[in-house]
Amino acid sequence: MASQQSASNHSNRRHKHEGRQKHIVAFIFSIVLSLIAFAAVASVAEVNATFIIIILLVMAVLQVIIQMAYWMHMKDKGHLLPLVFMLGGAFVALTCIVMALYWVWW
Amino acid sequence: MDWLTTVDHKKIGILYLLAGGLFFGIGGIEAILIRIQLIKPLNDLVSEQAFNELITMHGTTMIFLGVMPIIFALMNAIVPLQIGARDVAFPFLNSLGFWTFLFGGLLLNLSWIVGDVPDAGWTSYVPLADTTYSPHHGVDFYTIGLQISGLGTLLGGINFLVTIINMRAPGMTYMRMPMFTWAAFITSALILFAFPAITVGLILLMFDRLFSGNFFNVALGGNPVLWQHIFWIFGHPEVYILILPAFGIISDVLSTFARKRLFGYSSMVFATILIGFLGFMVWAHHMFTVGLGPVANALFSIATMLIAVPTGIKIFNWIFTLWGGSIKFTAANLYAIGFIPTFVMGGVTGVMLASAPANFQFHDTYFVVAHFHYVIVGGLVLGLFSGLHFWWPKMFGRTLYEGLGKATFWMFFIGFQLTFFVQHFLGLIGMPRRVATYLPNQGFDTMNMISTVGAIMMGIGTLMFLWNIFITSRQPKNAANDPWEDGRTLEWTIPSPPPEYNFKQTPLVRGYDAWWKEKMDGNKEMTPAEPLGSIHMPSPTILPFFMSVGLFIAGFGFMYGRDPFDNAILGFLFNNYIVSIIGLGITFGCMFLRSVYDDPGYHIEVEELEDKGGRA
Amino acid sequence: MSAHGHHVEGEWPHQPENATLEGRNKVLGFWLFLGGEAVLFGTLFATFLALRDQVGDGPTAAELFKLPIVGAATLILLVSSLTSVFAVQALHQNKVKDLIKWLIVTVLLGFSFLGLEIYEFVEYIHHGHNFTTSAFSTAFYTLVGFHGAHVAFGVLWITLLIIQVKKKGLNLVTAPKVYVSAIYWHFIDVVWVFIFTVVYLMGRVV
Amino acid sequence: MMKRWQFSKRLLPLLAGLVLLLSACGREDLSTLNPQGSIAQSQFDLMKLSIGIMTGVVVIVFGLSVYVLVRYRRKPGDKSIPKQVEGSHKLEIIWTVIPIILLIILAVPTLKYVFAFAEDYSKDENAVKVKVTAHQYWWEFEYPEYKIRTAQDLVIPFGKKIAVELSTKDVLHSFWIPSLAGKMDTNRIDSLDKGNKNKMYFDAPEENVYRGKCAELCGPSHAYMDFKVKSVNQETFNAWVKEMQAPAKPFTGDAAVAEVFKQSCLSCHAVENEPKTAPNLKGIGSREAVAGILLNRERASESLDQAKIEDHLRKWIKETDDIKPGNKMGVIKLEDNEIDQIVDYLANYKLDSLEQINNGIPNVEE
Ligand code: HEA
Ligand code: HEA
Ligand SMILES: [Cu+2]
Repeated sequence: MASQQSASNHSNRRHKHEGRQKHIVAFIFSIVLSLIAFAAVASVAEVNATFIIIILLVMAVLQVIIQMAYWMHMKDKGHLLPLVFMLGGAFVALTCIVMALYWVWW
Repeated sequence: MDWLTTVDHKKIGILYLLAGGLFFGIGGIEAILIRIQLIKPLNDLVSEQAFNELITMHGTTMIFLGVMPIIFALMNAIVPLQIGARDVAFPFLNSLGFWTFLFGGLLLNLSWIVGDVPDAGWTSYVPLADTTYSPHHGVDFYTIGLQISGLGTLLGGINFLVTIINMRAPGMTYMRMPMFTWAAFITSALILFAFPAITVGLILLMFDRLFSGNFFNVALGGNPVLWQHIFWIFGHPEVYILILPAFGIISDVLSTFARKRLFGYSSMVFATILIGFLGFMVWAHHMFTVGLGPVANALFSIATMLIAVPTGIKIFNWIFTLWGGSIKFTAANLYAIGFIPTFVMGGVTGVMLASAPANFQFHDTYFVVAHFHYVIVGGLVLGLFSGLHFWWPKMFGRTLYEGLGKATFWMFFIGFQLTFFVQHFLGLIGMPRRVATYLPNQGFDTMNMISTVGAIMMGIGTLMFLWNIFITSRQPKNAANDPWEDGRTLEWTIPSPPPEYNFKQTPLVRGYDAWWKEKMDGNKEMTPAEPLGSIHMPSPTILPFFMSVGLFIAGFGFMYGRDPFDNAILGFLFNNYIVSIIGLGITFGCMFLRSVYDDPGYHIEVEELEDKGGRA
Repeated sequence: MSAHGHHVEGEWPHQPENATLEGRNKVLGFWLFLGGEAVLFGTLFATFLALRDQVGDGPTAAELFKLPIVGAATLILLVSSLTSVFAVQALHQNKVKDLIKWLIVTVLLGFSFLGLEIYEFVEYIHHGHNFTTSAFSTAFYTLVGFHGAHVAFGVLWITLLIIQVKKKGLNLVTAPKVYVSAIYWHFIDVVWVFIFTVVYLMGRVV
Repeated sequence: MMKRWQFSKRLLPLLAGLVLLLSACGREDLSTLNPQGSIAQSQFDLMKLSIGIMTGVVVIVFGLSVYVLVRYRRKPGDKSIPKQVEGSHKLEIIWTVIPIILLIILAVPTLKYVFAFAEDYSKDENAVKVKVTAHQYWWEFEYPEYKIRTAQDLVIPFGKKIAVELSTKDVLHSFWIPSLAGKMDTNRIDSLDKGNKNKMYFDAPEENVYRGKCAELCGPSHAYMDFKVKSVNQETFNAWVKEMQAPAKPFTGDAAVAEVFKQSCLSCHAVENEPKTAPNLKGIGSREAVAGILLNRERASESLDQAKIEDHLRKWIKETDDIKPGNKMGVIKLEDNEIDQIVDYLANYKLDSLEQINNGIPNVEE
């Protein structure tokens, strides 16, 4: 435990200095990704629906990854277990969704 | 009073055992009634409606309120000791988890007193569980009671995960953890991922029933199959939540009484993880006849069969743990040894069920009933009896009578085989499950009678166990630290029962089977990892108890929110959800208090430790 | 592993939330809880997806949803997530005033999100889209409402923390609480990303 | 190695004996172990294969356990410490690979039958189509090709594929004829005929009466939701269809009671082929049971017992809630003489086409 702690101290010190810009960049990314998604839907008349849905989902997943990595500090050291358990949750969630899409109506 | 406010994991373990035992008894009495009703064709001991209530409450009570709390009892009592911890990570949540479980369970069983009992099976399939076909409040007790008790289980799961991750003694690496601790770890992870799913399912059903939602209402686009999916996405992992701890117990007991290291430890760990993982991908094997189509049925058949492989690895590892060992037949070990062939029989019928085309014949027959009682009673319950005999001295300072324990084993075991072996054949020759009675001349009569006789023997076995507890409790508390003398893990290095702080000094772990290793190296005790110092302890608190009472009241209030009342005051209180608001107010008020007033805890000073040292 | 951690007395640790065993437990436990929450929302999403076309006689998603409101809500929640990151930075730097400032901003944004959501729901009810209208409507209100309830809980919780930090100051007991609430707040934001994508935007597409 | 082979060689006859034992089990019109139709036969074959494999597994585990327990028991006073073995990769591989092989042996026919049973005969010209609708607590059988509708007794021609479409009007039920075919759930279909409609098919090899059951908990009377499958030869079947299509037999009692019958019974039941909320009564006098559960004969080798039919009808009308609690009929207030006349009419409403099978099939197993 202790060694893990001191290892993260270093990255943290740097963290302090670059801190704010990094988060603002993440924020701008989020806004842009959301904008793309909204715009894609606004253009729905012209393009094929499946294509748009794929765009929407890609934007959502990208945005979530960025937010998790930066805002929730997932990319920092010592977050292996949180990552494992979040992925576990995501896996089960995805299972449910596959169920809902393929095996509820026939 | 002490018991209401305790946050000590060992005492909470005992509370879990008491409550779980009580519910197991209730579930068992329901089982006996089911069996007596079925003793002969066209029996009318209970009405058809009452029969459905009995099976529903039997299944629900046994699974959620009977065996899971007993598992939690052992995990609470033993896991912190096995990893050399002073306490669990969240003593407060631990207590909260227990009380919410208990009040959820009480709410569910209150249904017997109110007279509106859940009657749609423990699986509560809609539309049968809708208000149209089950108009009384029975199913509301089910949805709300299980939500509350499920909350407790979820809290318990998180608590064990954090405890095992963060609280291990120095040197206790993951790959040195005893198998029971590993099992507790994986089981807790399964709880974490499975219980939210059933919580959502229960909420949907509750919304449909209490607030006229349409999730399962076909007329407005709802879909009953959705419920089945959600239930089983939880339900299948749930059965591994039940069995993995038993696997852990068996591993520890067998290696202790064979005086041999667990064979293939790392493959055991791997198999446990794999079973947990695969457990989430097989739920639809309960739904082969629902009509999901051949592709889904094929996929889920194969996925299900795969689980036989890691489970087989475990079985053979146990046998080879015994191989070359020096096997002592204590009562605990008898149960563990009885577990192996019996569980395998249940497991292989599971694999038979997994073959979808054959499942069309097996499904919803007594063959399934036989399957799951073989794995649950012949597996889990034997495992729990084994664990209880094994750790009883650690938990209570007294050893259960060996002779009586062995006699109990034989009574229960033979009764078990009589009850459930014949049920395989009943199912195959055409007896559906969940039937309140059956016509004569179908070839069912003799086997049903044998089955009932067996069930009564199991009941006698359970009574013998209770008797054993009773007479043992009148003996002096004189169990040694390591009463079996062959103990391998850390819990056997401290007094029985352990002092409130468990370890005077946190031990230094130098290998797998930490205590055995020290013994083999000729040491009389563990090397401490820290100097003797004052120990910080959390204070007892009544808040968890009241938070749970609050939930109980709130749940009760919601249930009757739309009922007409003769009494104007009652009507006012319930119909405006004032009762619920009061209940939630109590719960949130307590949460608020907890958040605002930090618990300073107290310290046990060195002098105190020294004179407590000798005493148990 | 003692309760007091290993930082030098008087110096503010770089990760105050992880400086004590209690803090580490709390943070880890909370992450695990969020793993469970992921399943909870996953199941709700699954339910919604299974029932989204079952509108019966009620309005369809495409008829109902107004993207400007959703866009505004999204913006609000994203900004609040950013302010909550700033709060955590203040926490790490032991700047109590900044911390409280950013937390207050976060809470206010949370309230406005809730206000917008209530306005939206009222609007829908006027269009004949009640909880009991169809399977779609029930699933919609349940999913979005659950998220809303999480926001409401978050808002209350953070408010309580503001009061606590004001009263007791920032220390190794309060720091993990604040940190954990920030993680919670981000999680709510992440869920919202999926809600606006899956419920609203995809609702407009098909 | 040699030894293991010896061991399995001794095992084989044991397995064979077991399978033999199984195949003699249960009533031939009810047991899955005594399959009659081709589907049930395939299912039984699969069951035999899996039981064989599983028995093998169980015997091996039992054998090893017993050996270990006998061989390595601790002698009293024995303080020796056995060798602490960590494990063995060779063994690990053996007990990973062998189960996988066994599972593959089981998986192959599983896959084959999964797809075979899912075949759709609903468009096949040679198949007889039946729409099965389950109700609390009775079965409705509609033959869309012939525009007829009956209840409780499913009449089919043997040797032909019966293509079934399943649904329910209320809660979930499951359609199961153990000796002919495995079960399939009846799901809810909404008013627009949309929903999870299931299809299955089966066939029967010869003239006989098979017992069918509901296999999904559906309320208090779930245990009583039995039905029968009467498989008859093609000519009988054709005659039966004709008879069902013909106008109903007029009420035989006096006019006043005829009116009562119309008001009290035909408000829910039908004697023609129209859909109603209660079982169709056409030809009820030649059914196997009253209400599906009060059997008019024990076995197809006997002939239908007229006294029983009358007795059961009377009992049903008078005590319906005791016989099937929760059923939708409820006790109808009728005078004794009205009941007598109604029972008389119904009990004697026979279908001539079914006379032969109703008089008992001589060669059916006792
Ligand atoms: C503790 C509980 C528990 C456990 C551990 C299991 C374990 C398994 N279960 Fe069971 N099951 C239940 C509890 C449990 N089950 C319950 C409660 C129900 C009914 C619910 C209800 O409807 O009310 C049920 C129902 C059920 C069904 C649905 C039946 C139906 O309704 O139609 C199926 C179908 O596939 C199934 C399969 C399995 C399988 C494949 C395993 C496997 O995990 C078993 C693996 C073990 C072995 C196989 C033995 C050891 C292995 C070897 C010795 C290696 C060699 C073996 C082979 C090559 C085969 N179970
Ligand atoms: C953990 C789970 C568990 C356990 C331990 C058991 C234990 C038993 N079960 Fe149960 N059972 C289920 C889970 C379990 N069951 C489930 C999930 C179902 C499906 C329900 C459904 O269809 O919805 C089911 C269904 C079920 C059926 C089928 C009902 C039907 O389909 O119609 C039957 C019938 O024989 C049965 C029998 C038994 C018996 C005889 C025991 C015995 O092992 C019980 C032995 C115990 C005792 C006999 C206790 C004796 C009590 C005392 C000595 C009094 C002590 C008093 C106090 C402490 C207060 N069970
Ligand atoms: Cu399962």
